Amino acid sequence: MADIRDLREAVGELIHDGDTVAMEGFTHLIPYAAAHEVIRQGITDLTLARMTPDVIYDQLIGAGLVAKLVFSWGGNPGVGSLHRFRDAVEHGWPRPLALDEHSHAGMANRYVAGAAGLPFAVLRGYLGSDMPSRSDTIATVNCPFTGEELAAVAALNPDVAVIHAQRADREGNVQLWGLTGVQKEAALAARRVLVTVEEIVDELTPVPGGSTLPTWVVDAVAEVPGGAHPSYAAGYSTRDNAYYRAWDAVSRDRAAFTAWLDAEVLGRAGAERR
Amino acid sequence: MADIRDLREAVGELIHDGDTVAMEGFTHLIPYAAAHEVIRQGITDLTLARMTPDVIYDQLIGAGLVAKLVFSWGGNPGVGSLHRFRDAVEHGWPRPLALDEHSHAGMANRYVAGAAGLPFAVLRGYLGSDMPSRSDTIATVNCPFTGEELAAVAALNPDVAVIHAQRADREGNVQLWGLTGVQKEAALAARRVLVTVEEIVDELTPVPGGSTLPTWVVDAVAEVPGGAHPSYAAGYSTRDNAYYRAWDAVSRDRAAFTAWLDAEVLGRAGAERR
Amino acid sequence: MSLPHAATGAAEATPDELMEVNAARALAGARTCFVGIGLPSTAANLARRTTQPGLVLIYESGAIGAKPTRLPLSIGDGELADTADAVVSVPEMFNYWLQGGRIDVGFLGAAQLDRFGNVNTTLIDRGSGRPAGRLPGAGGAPEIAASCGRVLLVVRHSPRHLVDRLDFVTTLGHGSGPDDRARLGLPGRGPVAVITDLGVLRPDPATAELVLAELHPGVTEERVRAATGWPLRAAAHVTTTAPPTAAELATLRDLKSRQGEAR
Amino acid sequence: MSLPHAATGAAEATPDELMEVNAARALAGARTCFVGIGLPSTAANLARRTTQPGLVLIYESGAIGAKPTRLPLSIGDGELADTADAVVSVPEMFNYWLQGGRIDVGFLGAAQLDRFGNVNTTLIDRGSGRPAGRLPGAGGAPEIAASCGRVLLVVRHSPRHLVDRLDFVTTLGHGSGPDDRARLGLPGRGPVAVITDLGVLRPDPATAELVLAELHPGVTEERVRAATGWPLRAAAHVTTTAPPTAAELATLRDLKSRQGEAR
Repeated sequence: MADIRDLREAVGELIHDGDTVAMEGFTHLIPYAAAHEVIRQGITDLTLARMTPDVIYDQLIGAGLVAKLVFSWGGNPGVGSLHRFRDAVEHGWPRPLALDEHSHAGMANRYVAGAAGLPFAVLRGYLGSDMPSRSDTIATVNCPFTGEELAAVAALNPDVAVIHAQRADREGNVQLWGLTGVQKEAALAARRVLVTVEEIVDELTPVPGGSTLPTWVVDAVAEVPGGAHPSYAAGYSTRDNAYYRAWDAVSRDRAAFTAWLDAEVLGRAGAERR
Repeated sequence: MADIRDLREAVGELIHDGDTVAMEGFTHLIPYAAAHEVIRQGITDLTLARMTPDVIYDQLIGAGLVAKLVFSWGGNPGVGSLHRFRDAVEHGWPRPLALDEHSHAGMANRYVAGAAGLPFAVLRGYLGSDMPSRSDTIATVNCPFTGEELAAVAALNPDVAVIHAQRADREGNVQLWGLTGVQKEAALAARRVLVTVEEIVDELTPVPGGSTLPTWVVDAVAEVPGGAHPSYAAGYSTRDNAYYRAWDAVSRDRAAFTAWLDAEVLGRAGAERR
Repeated sequence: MSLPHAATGAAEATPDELMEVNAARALAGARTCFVGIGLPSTAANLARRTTQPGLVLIYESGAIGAKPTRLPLSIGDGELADTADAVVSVPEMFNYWLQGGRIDVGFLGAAQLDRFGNVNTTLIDRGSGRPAGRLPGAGGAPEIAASCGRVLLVVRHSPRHLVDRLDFVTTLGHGSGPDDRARLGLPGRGPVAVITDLGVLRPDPATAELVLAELHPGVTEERVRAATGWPLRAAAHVTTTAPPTAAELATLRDLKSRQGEAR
Repeated sequence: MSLPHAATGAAEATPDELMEVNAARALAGARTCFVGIGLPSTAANLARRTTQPGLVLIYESGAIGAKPTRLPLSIGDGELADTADAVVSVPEMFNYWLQGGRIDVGFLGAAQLDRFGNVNTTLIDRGSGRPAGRLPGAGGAPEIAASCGRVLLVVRHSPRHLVDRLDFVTTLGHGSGPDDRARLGLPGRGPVAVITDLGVLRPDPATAELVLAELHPGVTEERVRAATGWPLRAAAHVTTTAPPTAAELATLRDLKSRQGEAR
C-alpha cells in the first residue's frame, strides 16, 4: 500500500546512496521535481537507468551524483547534445561516468524481463553492432525450436523506480494516460516505487488511454503539481520546449551550469521551479 | 487496409481448408457468428488454436471440421465438461482430434512471440509438469547471464485470427474494450485477420480501457450485431449464462448435438441465433 | 438435535460450507489472491466481506482488484472488469502480475491430488482397453502453483480425488519431497493446505507429505483415512475446525443466494 | 540568375529543401513509416501532405498513425498522442510493431556512415591522447535498421559524415557486402538510399556498396566525390533530381513555418 507523502520525505526514505534508480517517462511525464529533490538531498553514487537520459539526467550527472548510466539515447531531443553527460564521459567532470549502453529495444526489454520476473529477455537486436562487445548485459541465445541465434538482454531490476503521473486517489492508486512509455514496466521491475502526481483526487474516474498502477505496487505517492516540468503531463500542462532549447546554453558551460544549479535547485530548497 | 465485407464473403475468402485458425476472446467477445459461418461453409481439416476452447470450439469439433486443437483449458466455464471435445478425444467422434496442449501462460506467450516476430518466448512455466513430454512446442532454454533453466514455447502464428470487437469505423479501424484477453497478440501473430463488430460507426470516439487495431493490420471487418452471442460485448450485451448451462445437455448426446447443429446453425443459413 | 453452544454454527453448516469458510479463513494475511471460478471465487469473495476486507481479487481474465457484487459464473463476466481497479491483457496478467511474483495466494482444484500436493487436471486412466478420460487441462495452474506466494488446494475428500499415484502430473506441488521446488527454481512456497469437506491437510515441514491437520466437527480420523487414497498420517496436533461464526455463515449464504447466474 | 523553366523550382529550393523533398519522395509506395525527429519528421509529414496522403506515421514514443498539424520538437510531444489512431507502450512499439515487421520504412541519421551504409552514432575517435567524442548513442536505430522493410539514411554530405571507416558500428547497414544481412538474420532489406544535400547514393545490387545515383541540379560528380570519404563510384546512369514542384515547396515551407517550437 502506498503512503501519501511529502516529496522530501518520500525521496529521503526510498532513495539511498549507491542505489540503482530508474526515473522513466518517454518525453512525457518525466519526474523532474523528484530528481531535483535528489539533488537537494545530495543522494549520491547512483546508478541511473533511463532509455533517454534527457535533461533530467544531465542535471543529476552535472550535480556529481551519478557513478554509472544505463541508457539507450543520450541527447537533448530536438536540440542537440547533453553537455553535462558529454563532459562527464569525455573529461570525467565532475566525476567519471561509467556506461552500460543499449538500444531502445534492448532497454525496453530489460525492463520487461524485470517486470516479468525473468532473468533475461529475447529480441532480434544488436545484430552486427559493436555494442554487445561493450556491455556485459547483452548476450546471445539460440531458439530451441529453430536454432536461430537471437539477442538476449539481462533483466533490469532497479532499486527504485520514480515516475510522474497525472493523478492518484487517497489510497495511492495511480492513474496515468497519454504516452505512457515504459513506466509500467520500470515500476513493476523495481524493488521500490515512488510516484509524483499532479493531483490527489477522491476518485479516479476512467480515462481513455489510461493505465492504473494499484496502490499495492507503489511505495509512496507525493502530490507535486507541475512535477514533470519542463516535460509535461497530458491534460495538465504542455511541454516547455523553450526550457529544453535554453538548456543547451546553460549546460554547455560548467560555470553556467553550476550557477543554474545553485539558483534553481539548491538555492530555492523546497520550492520547485515552474 | 481492411475491407468492410459481408460475413459470408469474408469467411470464405480468408479461411481455407487445412488452415490454423485462432478465434480468441477470453470469455468476453468470442466470435461465435464467424464460427457458425465456418460450419455453414464446411471449411474443414482445421487446426484450431484458442486458450479456452469453450463452447465455440465444442461446436466446431462436433461439426467434424477440426483435425487438431491447440489449447490450454478445455471446459465449459462454470458449468463442466465440453462434451464434444471429450467425445472427439476419447472416442474419435466424429473424427479423431490431435492435441497440442499448453498452460495459459504458455499459450499467451506463444501468441506474444508470434506477434513480436520471434521464434519463441521464455517463461517460468511447466516446471515439474508432464506436459512438456507431450508437446513439441515446449522446450527449455538457459539464461545466458544466470544459467537458470527456463521454459521456452514456440511462437504461434495462425494462418487466420478471428476476433469480435465492439466497433469499427468505415476505414476498418477496430476498437475493443473491457476484457481484451489475448486478442491483440493473436491478431498481430496471424497472417490474416477477420474482425466481426457490433457496429460500424463514422468515428471511433475514445473509450476508457479501449484498444485500437489499425485498419492496416486487419484484412476484413464484418458488421455482425450480436456476433459474440452467447458470449457478450461489453457496452452492447451481457453474457447469456443460460445458454452455457443449456449447452451441457445439448452437447452431452451426439443426436441432440446434431439436431441442434441442423436447426440452429445449418438450418437457418445466413441468420444468427440471438 | 441440539449440541453444545460452541458447535451450533457447525451443526448448521454443511460440509461444503465448512470447506468454503475454511478456504476463506486460509486467506488470512493475504493482500492479493488469484481467483478461479467456483469454490475459490466463493472463498475469496467471502474473505473480502469478512476477515480480509482489503483483499485484492485478481482474475486471470485480466481484472485486478475486482469487486463483484455477486459470484460470477465465468472468470470473464462483465462485472469483473467493470468493478476492477485495473484491467490488463492476458499476457500481461500472466507475465507481469503472476510470474512477476505479485500474488500472495493462488487457489487450485484437482481431479487427482497426491500426498505431495501434485495435481492432475489433464486425464484419468480408466485402465487398459478403455480410452483415458479427458479433463479440461492445465489452464493457469502450473504457473499459479509456481509463482503465487502460497497455494491452497481445494477438493472434495474421496479416494477418487486424493490418490496414491497421479495418472498425469499437470501441476507440481512439492514433487517428491521438501527440496524439489527449490531445485526446480519454483519461486513460491507451493501448497500449504488442502482444504476438503472433511477437514484440512497440511504438508509436514520435514517431508512435505500432506498430513491430517484439522477435522471438521463430528468427523473422525478414520473417516478421513477411508476417504484418502494413500495411508494418511496425522499431524502431532490435529485440531477441530472452529464452527463458522454467524456472520460468516450469513455472508456466505447471502453471497450464494445472490449468485443468480450460478450453476 | 534565370534558369530554364524546368529548373525554376530547384533554383528556388535550398540544398536542404531538396534533401527534404527527396526524402519525402522516397516514401513512395510506403504504407507505414517509423519517424524520428528532425528531417525524417519533416519528410514524412511532407509526404503525408503531398504524394502519400495515407501514410501512417509511427513515432517510437508510442503514437501509431499520428497526424500532427505542425512539426513536433520531440518525439513525445502531446499532439502526437492526441492525433494518433492508437497509442501503445514503448515495449509494445518495439516488440509488436517494429520487430513484428509491420513498418515499411525507417529513417536514420548518422554521425558517420560508411560505403556499406553502416552507421555510427556512438562515438568519434579524436586521435590518441584525446578522449573520444561522445554522441547520443543507438536509440532505436539498430532495430529500425534490422526490422523495417527498408531504410532511408539522411545525412549532410561531407567527408566528416561519409567516412572510409567507422569509429564504431552502432547500426548495421549492409555489413561488408550483399549477403551479410541474410547471414545475420536481419529481416528487412536495409538501407536503400542515402539522401544528402547534394544528391542520393544507392547500394549497387551486386556489391551493396553505395554509389552515386542522383545529383541535385547544378551539383557536379566531382563535388560529391570531394565530399565523400571513400572513392565514390557512380551508377551506370546518374540522374538529376527533379526540382520540387510548387506544391511540394509550398507545403514544405508552410510546415516548417508552423513548426513554431522548432529548434
